[in-house]
Amino acid sequence: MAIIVDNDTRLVVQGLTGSEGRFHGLRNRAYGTQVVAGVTPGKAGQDVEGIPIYDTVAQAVSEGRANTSLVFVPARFAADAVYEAVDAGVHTVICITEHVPAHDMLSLYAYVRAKGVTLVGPNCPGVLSPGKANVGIIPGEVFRAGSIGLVSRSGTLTYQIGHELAQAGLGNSSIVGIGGDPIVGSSFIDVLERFEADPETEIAVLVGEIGGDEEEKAAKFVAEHMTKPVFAYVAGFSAPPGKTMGHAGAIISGSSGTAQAKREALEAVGIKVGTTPSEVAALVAAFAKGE
Amino acid sequence: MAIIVDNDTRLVVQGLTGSEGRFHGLRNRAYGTQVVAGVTPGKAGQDVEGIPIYDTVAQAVSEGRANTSLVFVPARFAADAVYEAVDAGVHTVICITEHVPAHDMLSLYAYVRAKGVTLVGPNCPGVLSPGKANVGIIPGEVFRAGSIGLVSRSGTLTYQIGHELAQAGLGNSSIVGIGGDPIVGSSFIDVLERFEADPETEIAVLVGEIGGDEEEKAAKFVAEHMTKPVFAYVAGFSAPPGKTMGHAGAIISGSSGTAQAKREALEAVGIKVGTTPSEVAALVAAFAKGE
Amino acid sequence: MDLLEYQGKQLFGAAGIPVSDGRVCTTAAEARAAADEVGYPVVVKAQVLTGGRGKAGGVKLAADADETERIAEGILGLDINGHVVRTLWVEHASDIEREYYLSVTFDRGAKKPLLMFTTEGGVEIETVAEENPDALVRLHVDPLEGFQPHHARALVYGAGLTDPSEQKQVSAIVEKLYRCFEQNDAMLAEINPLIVTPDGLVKALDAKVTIDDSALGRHPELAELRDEGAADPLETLARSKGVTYVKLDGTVGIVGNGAGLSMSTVDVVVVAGGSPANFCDLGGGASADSVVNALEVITADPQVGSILFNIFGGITRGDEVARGILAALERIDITVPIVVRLDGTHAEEGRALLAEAAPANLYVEPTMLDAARRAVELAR
Amino acid sequence: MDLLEYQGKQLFGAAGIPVSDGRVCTTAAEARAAADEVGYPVVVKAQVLTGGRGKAGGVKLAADADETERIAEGILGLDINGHVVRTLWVEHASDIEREYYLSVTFDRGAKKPLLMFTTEGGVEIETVAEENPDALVRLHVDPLEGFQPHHARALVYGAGLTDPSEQKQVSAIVEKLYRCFEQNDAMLAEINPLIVTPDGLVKALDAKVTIDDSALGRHPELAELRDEGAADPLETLARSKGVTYVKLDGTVGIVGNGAGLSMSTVDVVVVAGGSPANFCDLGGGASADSVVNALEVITADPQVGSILFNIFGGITRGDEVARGILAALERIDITVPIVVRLDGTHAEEGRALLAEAAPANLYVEPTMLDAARRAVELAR
Repeated sequence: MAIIVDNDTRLVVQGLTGSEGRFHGLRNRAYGTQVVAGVTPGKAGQDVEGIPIYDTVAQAVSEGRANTSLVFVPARFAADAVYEAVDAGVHTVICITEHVPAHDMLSLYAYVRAKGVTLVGPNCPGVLSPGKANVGIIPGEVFRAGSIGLVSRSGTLTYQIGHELAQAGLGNSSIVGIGGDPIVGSSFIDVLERFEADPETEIAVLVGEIGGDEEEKAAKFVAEHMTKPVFAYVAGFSAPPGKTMGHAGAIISGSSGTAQAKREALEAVGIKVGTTPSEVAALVAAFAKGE
Repeated sequence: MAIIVDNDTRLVVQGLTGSEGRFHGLRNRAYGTQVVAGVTPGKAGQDVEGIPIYDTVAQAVSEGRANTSLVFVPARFAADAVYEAVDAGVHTVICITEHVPAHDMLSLYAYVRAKGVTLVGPNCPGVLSPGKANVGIIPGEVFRAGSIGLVSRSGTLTYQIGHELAQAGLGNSSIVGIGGDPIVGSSFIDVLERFEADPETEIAVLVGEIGGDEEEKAAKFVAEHMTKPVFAYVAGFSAPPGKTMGHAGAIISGSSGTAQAKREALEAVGIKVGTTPSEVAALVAAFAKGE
Repeated sequence: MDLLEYQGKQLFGAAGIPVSDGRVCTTAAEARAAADEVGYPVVVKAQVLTGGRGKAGGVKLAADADETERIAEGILGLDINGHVVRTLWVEHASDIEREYYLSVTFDRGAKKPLLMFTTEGGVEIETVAEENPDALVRLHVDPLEGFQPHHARALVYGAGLTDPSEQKQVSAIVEKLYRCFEQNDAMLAEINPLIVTPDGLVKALDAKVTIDDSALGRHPELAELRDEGAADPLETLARSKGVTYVKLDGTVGIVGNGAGLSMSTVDVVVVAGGSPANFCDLGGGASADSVVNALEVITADPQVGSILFNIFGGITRGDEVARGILAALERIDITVPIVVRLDGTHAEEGRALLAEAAPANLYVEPTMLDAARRAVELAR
Repeated sequence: MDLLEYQGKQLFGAAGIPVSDGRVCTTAAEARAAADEVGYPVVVKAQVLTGGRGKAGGVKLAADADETERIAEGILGLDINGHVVRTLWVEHASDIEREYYLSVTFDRGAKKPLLMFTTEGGVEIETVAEENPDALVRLHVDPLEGFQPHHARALVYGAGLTDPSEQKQVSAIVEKLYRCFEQNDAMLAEINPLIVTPDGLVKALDAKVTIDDSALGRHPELAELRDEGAADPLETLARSKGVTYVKLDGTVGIVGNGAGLSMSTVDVVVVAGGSPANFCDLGGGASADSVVNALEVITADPQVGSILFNIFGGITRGDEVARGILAALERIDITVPIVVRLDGTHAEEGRALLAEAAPANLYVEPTMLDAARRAVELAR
């Protein structure tokens, strides 16, 4: 099974003819993902190393039978691209683009939810189900297939932890980078709910960071709805209060939102929290190998 | 049972302190409807013959346990009033107000549907379930309780037909005036679907008029989904083509939308169509009394 | 409310949609002056709210000033499907390389705006829809989403437009037309034809815009245009009195409350062997004054031989209607007989008022059909 | 991006929200002239992006010109929580009858804008929320619905505002504040306090507005305000180079890719016994040039004793980072040692490039923790 992307994923890449879209789209195909189409308005009839380009996502769906879209278009076109994908009938949209205005996301999120479509991102690294499909910019080679579900607000931190798990001989069912923007299509809870339901996932690892209260909410969800063991890591223990660190997802709001507050909320419901990426990997490895 | 309004209806009237709101709100209560609250911003604490007034629908819901709203506010405030009622958590909104701009209804309709709320109107006479509840401006005294479901785009025409049925000794389960505006909250099909499911309704009567293609769609729905017998009347056989007759619901668009075309579409699926209100009442009476 | 071509083009121009330079004229001399300003050749177009202007001789090319004046004279006063031409639009004539069709309409069934575009222009859009449905791209805009640039792309690429400059121009026009539709509370905004000139410029050669009557309150500048397009003096009178009135050709004047019942009354008069003189809807919650107004309008039609009131009270109260009829009989000199049928809210009170006053030429009947028969009989 | 009070008030004023007449000043003489213009008494307010201005002596009343000048001199140059006052706002002082609180914020959890209003103003809003939660009306606006007048009514009536004139004024301000929030892509628009004067006028006495950095592209006029509020010269340099940089107090310069990994690197340096000199995030898809820029900014800090690169490639490619480091070593005189840890996309190529060039003061480590330990050691 795995979650969100798998062997049934038929991917259209919006912005496949751009440099990033091409680089990562082809890497996704090289990984084994079925990349069935690209969309660039005005370039229908062309191809990118054999992947046909269409003018619209609707054509990619009707002619290429795409069911999932990967969005690589520039920020000012990103909301339009997601709307287009949703209206074209894909069931999943993964949006890598960063700097999508938060107010655009307000309306878009509400619309996507009303339509029952799964959105991951924006400003996220994508979703990788090792051995099945890689959709986005996650470096597939650092992850092994296995039974650990990984969900993270931070892209590179996810690779770091996946890498440490792989070095400990462990693998992942799916790795989901939800993105760190103020509004993202899938929250920790949305993804944890899927891990709980996924027969291939046995353990979940949550990778959070300072700012907001998503980790606190996830802790509550885990306590109330999850039977599978959950581990966590939170970045930003040494962040000075009140400083913005890189993106809106990392604004500390008052006393809440600190790494320490998140750690406490997670530990309060029995989730073990590592102090460094290595430590959380070690905790998971110890558990997976029977303590 | 009956549909949309019944003994469980707990009504809040938005605009109860206005002259129309007061007149019809009190008539609805006199009919036996549970009118639990009125809403007029700035008039909380007052009452209309014992019906408490609140500033907001939310208060009417929390304090008066209202579950249905009747909207009598002027056109330029009507969309806001419906949004307020929906957000306050009522399950049904019946909007009598006419001249609500069609573009306001576009957004409002989509929102109301997304929230799963039943909207009847705008520009409609309301819903009457004889012997149970009367919500709106339908003169309750002309209808008897019985097993005929009546749905109509036209208010006064509905009374006419209900009156003729009553004179023939027949009664109604519910009478629903859906309104004649370009966009209304409940269509013929929405109401016919409820009549089909309502154990108290044995026969349905559809009262249409020229313009649009709602009657044609209803004919298709009846053919495909209804087991109960349906009769119909269509107004406007003598209307000259291309003339607007009173409201936007009655614009003839091209060759389709004429009363004749509608009659043919209805008869094509076996629905008997009366030429005058009296004739349709006579057809129904003959059928109800065993031909 | 339907707008005349030039009114629609003014909205288009304000929305940034390319239109030709033109002037509104009401005399041949004005047309000549206008043509001098916009430059020859010009096209002189009758401004009437009906189709088939071209076939009726209402649209003509003129190469110079004299020809413009002569043509304008010929078109002014022309009767096109019952609409007398009083206004002309004179614009610089465009060279046409290709003709497209673009519109946004209010799809009542889907409850969403509908965009339609085809490169198969220059013919009736219904013909394209029937004979070559794939060439007509139809696309709804979800109100929860609003217009997005991808909607324009779907039209442009879906219709097979290949020239990049045209793709860009048409996409921009689609978005502007949609905004124009939205901001003006239009029920229809149609460009037929949308042309491409030999220089590759895309522009609107005609404009058909219908505004939602219910929204005119928030568009006072559009509401002012209303009477310019009105054809019948009686209908203009009716509008000034706030009465919904449509002139027909018969002898039985009809007043109903609600469009459905009023229409049904027209039908029943025909069934009873009569011919309706008009359709008149008091609407909901009519006051005595609006009844007086309606009677003023109806009695202004010399063809009317009798008047039939068919009232089934709901929000309208029977006593109010009765008071209105009695007030009108006092204030206006009404010679034709009035037949009244009252039911519903406060009908008994109304009937009592009428019975008490008992004017000579007033007949009260118990049913719609009886009342129609009586009115038909009295109209003879 | 946080706006200074006066910038927020300018947005409020443009949105039609009543604010006092005031002037921006940077010298005591300007303050004196401004006070003469707006009329006495005036209030002189330090313009800094930090709370607690009042307690720190950054907000003072002045009754005449001399007092204004003296107070302005005292406030200019004041250090308030590390922010040096360079700008003042001088406005006509308002008489205050009552203090309310009104805001619109971006509720990330609910994914909806959140309106908050209370008549219990003049204290910390957190205190009201804790001690008297019923007095603080909280209301989300559904993005599919948009702002509607009933939202304002819910706040006004919910908070128990009884005076009809105040109800009307506050309702209008709620709608205007929401439009201001929406149109300026704000993450927060707060009026604390919203005051009522003895004459019954409602106005905004302070303004706290945060703009979404991702939306600055469509608000060039707001983007221009950014540097006016910047405190640290290094951060200003960083911004001009397009580098996300936060100055800290330690000795180990840190460069990561992605906010999470960069933050984690800061944490790990602390765990390894060191003290981070900064947080620097290359973001996604960094080019060699942006690596050079980052190194320019970091080496401009004299406290830096070593630099730690912690890169896990995704959209960022390891070879690009390696090229950037090598280019920087050629172009800039870097005396401190650089420790590099590269993994992920094109990491091997990157490591190969570094190994080939083999600069003297560059150390490549296999893991994050090893690299942090080495950098901490070298910084001593």
